Amino acid sequence: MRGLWSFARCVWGIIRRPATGLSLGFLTLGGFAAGVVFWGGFNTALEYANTETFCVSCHEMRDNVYPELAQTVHFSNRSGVRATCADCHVPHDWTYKIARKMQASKEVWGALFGTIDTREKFLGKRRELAGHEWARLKANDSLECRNCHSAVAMDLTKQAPRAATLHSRYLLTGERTCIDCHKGIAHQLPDMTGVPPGWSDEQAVLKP
Amino acid sequence: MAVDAGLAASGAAEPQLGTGHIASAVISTHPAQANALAARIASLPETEVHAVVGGRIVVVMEGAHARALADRLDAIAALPETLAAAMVFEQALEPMDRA
Amino acid sequence: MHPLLLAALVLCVTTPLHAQVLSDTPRLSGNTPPTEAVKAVPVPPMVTNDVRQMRNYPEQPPVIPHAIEGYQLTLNTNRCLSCHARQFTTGSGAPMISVTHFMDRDGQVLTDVTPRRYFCTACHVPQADAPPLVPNTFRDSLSSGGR
Amino acid sequence: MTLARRDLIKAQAAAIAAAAAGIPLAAEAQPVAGGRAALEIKWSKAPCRFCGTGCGVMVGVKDDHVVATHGDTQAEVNRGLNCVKGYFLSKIMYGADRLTTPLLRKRNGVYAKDGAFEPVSWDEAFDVMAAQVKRILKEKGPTGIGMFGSGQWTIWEGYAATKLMRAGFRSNNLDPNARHCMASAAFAFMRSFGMDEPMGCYDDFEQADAFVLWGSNMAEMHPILWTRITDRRLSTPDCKVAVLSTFTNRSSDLADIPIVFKPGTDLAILNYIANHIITTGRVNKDFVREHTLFLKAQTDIGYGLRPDDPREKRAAGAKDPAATTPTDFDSYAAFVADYTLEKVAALSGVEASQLHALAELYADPKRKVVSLWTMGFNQHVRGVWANQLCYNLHLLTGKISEPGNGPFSLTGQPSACGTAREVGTFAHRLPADMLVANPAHRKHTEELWGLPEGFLNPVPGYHAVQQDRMLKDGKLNFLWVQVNNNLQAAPNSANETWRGYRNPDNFIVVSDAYPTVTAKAADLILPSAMWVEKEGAYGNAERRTAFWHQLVTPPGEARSDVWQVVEFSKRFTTDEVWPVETLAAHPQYRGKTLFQVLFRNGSVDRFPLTDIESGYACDDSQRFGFYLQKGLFEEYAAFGRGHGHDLAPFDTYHQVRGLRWPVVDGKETRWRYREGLDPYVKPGQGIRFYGRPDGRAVILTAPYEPPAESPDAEYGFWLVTGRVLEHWHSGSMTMRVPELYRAFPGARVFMNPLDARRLGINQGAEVEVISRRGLIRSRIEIRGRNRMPPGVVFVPWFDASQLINQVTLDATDPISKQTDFKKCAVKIVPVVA
Repeated sequence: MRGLWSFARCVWGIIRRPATGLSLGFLTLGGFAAGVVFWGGFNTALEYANTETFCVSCHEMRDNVYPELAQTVHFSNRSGVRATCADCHVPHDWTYKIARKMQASKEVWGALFGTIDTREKFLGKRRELAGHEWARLKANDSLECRNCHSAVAMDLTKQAPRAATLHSRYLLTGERTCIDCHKGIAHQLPDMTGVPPGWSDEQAVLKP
Repeated sequence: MAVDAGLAASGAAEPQLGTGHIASAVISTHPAQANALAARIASLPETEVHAVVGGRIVVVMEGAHARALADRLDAIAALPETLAAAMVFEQALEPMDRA
Repeated sequence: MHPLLLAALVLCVTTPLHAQVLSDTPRLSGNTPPTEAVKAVPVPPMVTNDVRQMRNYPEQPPVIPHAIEGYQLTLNTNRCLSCHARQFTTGSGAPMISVTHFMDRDGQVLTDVTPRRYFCTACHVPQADAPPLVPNTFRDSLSSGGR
Repeated sequence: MTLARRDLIKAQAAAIAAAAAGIPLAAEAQPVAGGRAALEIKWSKAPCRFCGTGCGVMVGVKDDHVVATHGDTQAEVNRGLNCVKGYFLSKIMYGADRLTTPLLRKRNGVYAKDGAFEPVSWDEAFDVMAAQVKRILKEKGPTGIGMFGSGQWTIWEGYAATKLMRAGFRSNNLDPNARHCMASAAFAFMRSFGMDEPMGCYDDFEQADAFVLWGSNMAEMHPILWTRITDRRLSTPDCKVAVLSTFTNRSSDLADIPIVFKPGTDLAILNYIANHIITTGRVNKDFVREHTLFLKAQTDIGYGLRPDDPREKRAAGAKDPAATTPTDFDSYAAFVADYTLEKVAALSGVEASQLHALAELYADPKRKVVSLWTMGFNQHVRGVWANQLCYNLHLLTGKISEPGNGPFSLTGQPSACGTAREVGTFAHRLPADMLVANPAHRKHTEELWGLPEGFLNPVPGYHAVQQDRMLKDGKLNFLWVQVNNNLQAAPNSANETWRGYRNPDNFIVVSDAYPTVTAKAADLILPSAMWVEKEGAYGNAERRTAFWHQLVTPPGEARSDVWQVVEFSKRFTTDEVWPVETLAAHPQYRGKTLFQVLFRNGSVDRFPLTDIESGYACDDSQRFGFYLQKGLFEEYAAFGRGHGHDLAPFDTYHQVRGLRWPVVDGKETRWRYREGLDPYVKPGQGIRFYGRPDGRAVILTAPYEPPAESPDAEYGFWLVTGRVLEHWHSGSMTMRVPELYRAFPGARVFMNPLDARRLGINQGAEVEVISRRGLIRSRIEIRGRNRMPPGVVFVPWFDASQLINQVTLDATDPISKQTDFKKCAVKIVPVVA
């Protein structure tokens, strides 16, 4: 540990010292080249961080939420179109994506420092964690759902009468958004006391 | 008082062809107002009073669909004498039963 | 030939004479010989047409005419009640739970569904879109007699 | 149809609303399918035909046909509720393929093993059957014939059968299918308490603060008891539910502590909890000192496989698996000290915090805890140990024999307790917990049965799995199977059961209501009356004996099992089947039929037909000319009265919704072994486990030992078999009820979705489930009610087109001889279409 620290100090020392023997051109071009390498690496890393493999590489995800997803229609279904972790939990738009990534680092923090490192602790935090996701999806009008499920493209004749009625009443009118009704479609739900269904007159008050 | 006694007291019209649901409900009211309320309920279309005991009234309703029955129950619940109205049993008829 | 093998072979080729045993419904009474593996028929789709089915008598629990796959019914949440509970039926359009479900073990009427009825699927089940394996000659009280 | 039908539906609707509002109705019995129609329906009580819960139902009959059933509001067990099977009971008797006449395999007009089934008269059926029995008795003696009965037999059916086999033919080769179901629990109760069946009762469910389910999925298998636990959990602050299973199931959905453990490691978890109780100083020392003793089990006891199996040859303790040696508390404490939290967490695959939370439920002296189990414990190669290790926890803490505290073994069949255990239809047992091998018990039985002294066969007979092995080996040549579907239920059935039944040396008779796979494998099929087509009695899991009347006429020539047994006894005389020396010493038995000796004996035939409650038929008694059921019951009840098994008078049971024995001075007993609650505990004794002479219960020292077969590189999955809510056992009744069939149309292989993905198997794909013994084809289910951990698959056994027991292993608990249906190794291979 101490060795690592002295190494870091040494590197920092080199970086912070102004260049003395290098041309401006080298610095500019070199900086550009380094930028390309870093940017590419960043994006590649970012894309890797969006894969299922990455998500389940930590046991909190592998043991808790991933097995639950595996038993739902978002994992296997009639046509084989499937959603994986990032499809629902990572915004496709770049700015939002970066913002979400920064949020996600909180979960990594949680993993590293043991806030949810056992099943028991995870279940204890589940209402709070789910609440964050509901609030986010509510705020962006269920954007990640709508990346695949477009309201205007729904064929009501292909839906069960009950679903068609409810979609006409609440979704197509814009009165409600997907997440209002479709909670817990890919994971087990936390204690839902006080969380009314989307078709209820009272709307859930969710802390963002 | 037995249930049967109410059958004759029905104020309902003969059931029409095409109606598809039968439901029963229990209405609560003050015992003193029970008979008056029962008479008002019995005057509703496709609605029969089957029994009045104390402050409780057993009502049987018919209708084309479940929503019509729910609406009628809401109407009964909105009557001033009604304290509470609760649906107890509801059954959709087979097409053959509708004949 | 081994007598056992012979017996099995004969069993394969002879057709039982009696109609009762003849009406061979392997799904129900098995193959002959039962040691033979047969193709597993595909799991039939469930009925999801939302059409309520006639009951044979009033206390028969209504079957579920819609999909319940993935519906969570746990200590945390009850997906059935989120549509069928009294306070949600206006929004969901689902049939309301009857007040018989409000009565507790001691016959007291509660303001909401009694905890002992919490697990709806103990009595209410969805239905596959499949014909019965054999006809059932049950008659309900309304069709019994005078026929 | 007509308006009349609409009116009747309206009358029903009104009646049910009136009932909900508590408005009294004029109609008799219970106000359900009421109004004018109710007056035409005759309502009578009966226990449910399915599981061991013993719910009460009201049965509505019109024109000799059951037209409706519903939960009996007066029945203490269920108070008006039924599960989905119970609500559809009305249809179980009306499958269109009911058997209505005896069917015999014939060729050219005579019986032939390889013939085809032809309808015959009862006379011809019994003639052929009797001739076979007489031939085999002559050739092989009493061990050549056997009977396989059931925990679904009514009490008198089991009693008549045990009398015919033991006292008529001197054969102890009588065993019930309850051997597959709760033999381990029965043995464990006898070993720990000297007396069978739970000390507590269902009233515990309203009193406990914690429920621990050990390998029991009550949400599906005992749904009505689950409603009572759900009620308690949801309406009581701080009530906790722990569910232990090898996969996540519907019961886990209510669990505060849902535990999924590696198959077989429950033994280690039980010892860890004992260790936890001891190391945290929560042993109830007074209780342990006054009321318990310590015994150490024989270890390395094998797996009840055929003796030539290498696993049996290796097992050092297999010769005397039931042996125990005395030990003491300190040695016991030292023994369980090995089962540390870390070690057991690693072995069982359960998170340590969960194990600790579970252990605290038992250890916390303020918490009342009920342990519940069924097949997870009982169908276990160490099933007796598992049961006893669970008693250990209750005995160490003194949490036993009082309201809200106790170990409770559930049963799967409606009369597993009443008929299999209490009547004593096991190969080693006699009525009222007595044993075949005990000379005093035989002597007592001989006296009550009016038999010559020393007449009864002292050697226990073949148990269920042994019967099939002996049939295959040609040592057992006649088997009469009643009220069960053993070819579907028995383990390793393609290699053992099927070959035994079709062995040309053997004659197999199957009595059933429907053409099951077992019936079709028989040589003679006898059509049986079922449930309310006969008068009956069942005993449920909480010692409750419940009666019902015959309510409708059985179809065609179908007859009850008790009629079949008693009528068959007329075909034999003592001179034909009893030893010459017995008859020489006791000439008064000469020339009599077995019917005369066993049933027309001045005891069974002492009640006249006029004793039958008016308004009810009893076809069986009418045929014999005396009240057969009452006579059999009263003779049987004499075994238990005054011995802690007291039953009420026959007629009482027709009036009440069951009573829990011992019934002393007209009062039932809810909790046994405790003063003030149990009339057999004398004032001042406090607690006394009077089943054992020293009045003490046993705390058993027994280790974790691995299962008989575990997954390996080739057979990579654990196979667990079991049931689903909608189908009961082999599905012969429930698969014929359209609503129940459609609710779960066919078995499938529940599998972990990631396992399926890894093997490239799609949801719904056809697969072969293959073991070293056989294979079936089925379909993959990665969703739904059973959520499997990696490496474990579950297949229900109700589907006759997918006989999963061709795949299972015939390993048994060496003590109880109950099969382990929960642990064997299989591979799953996709079928290429």
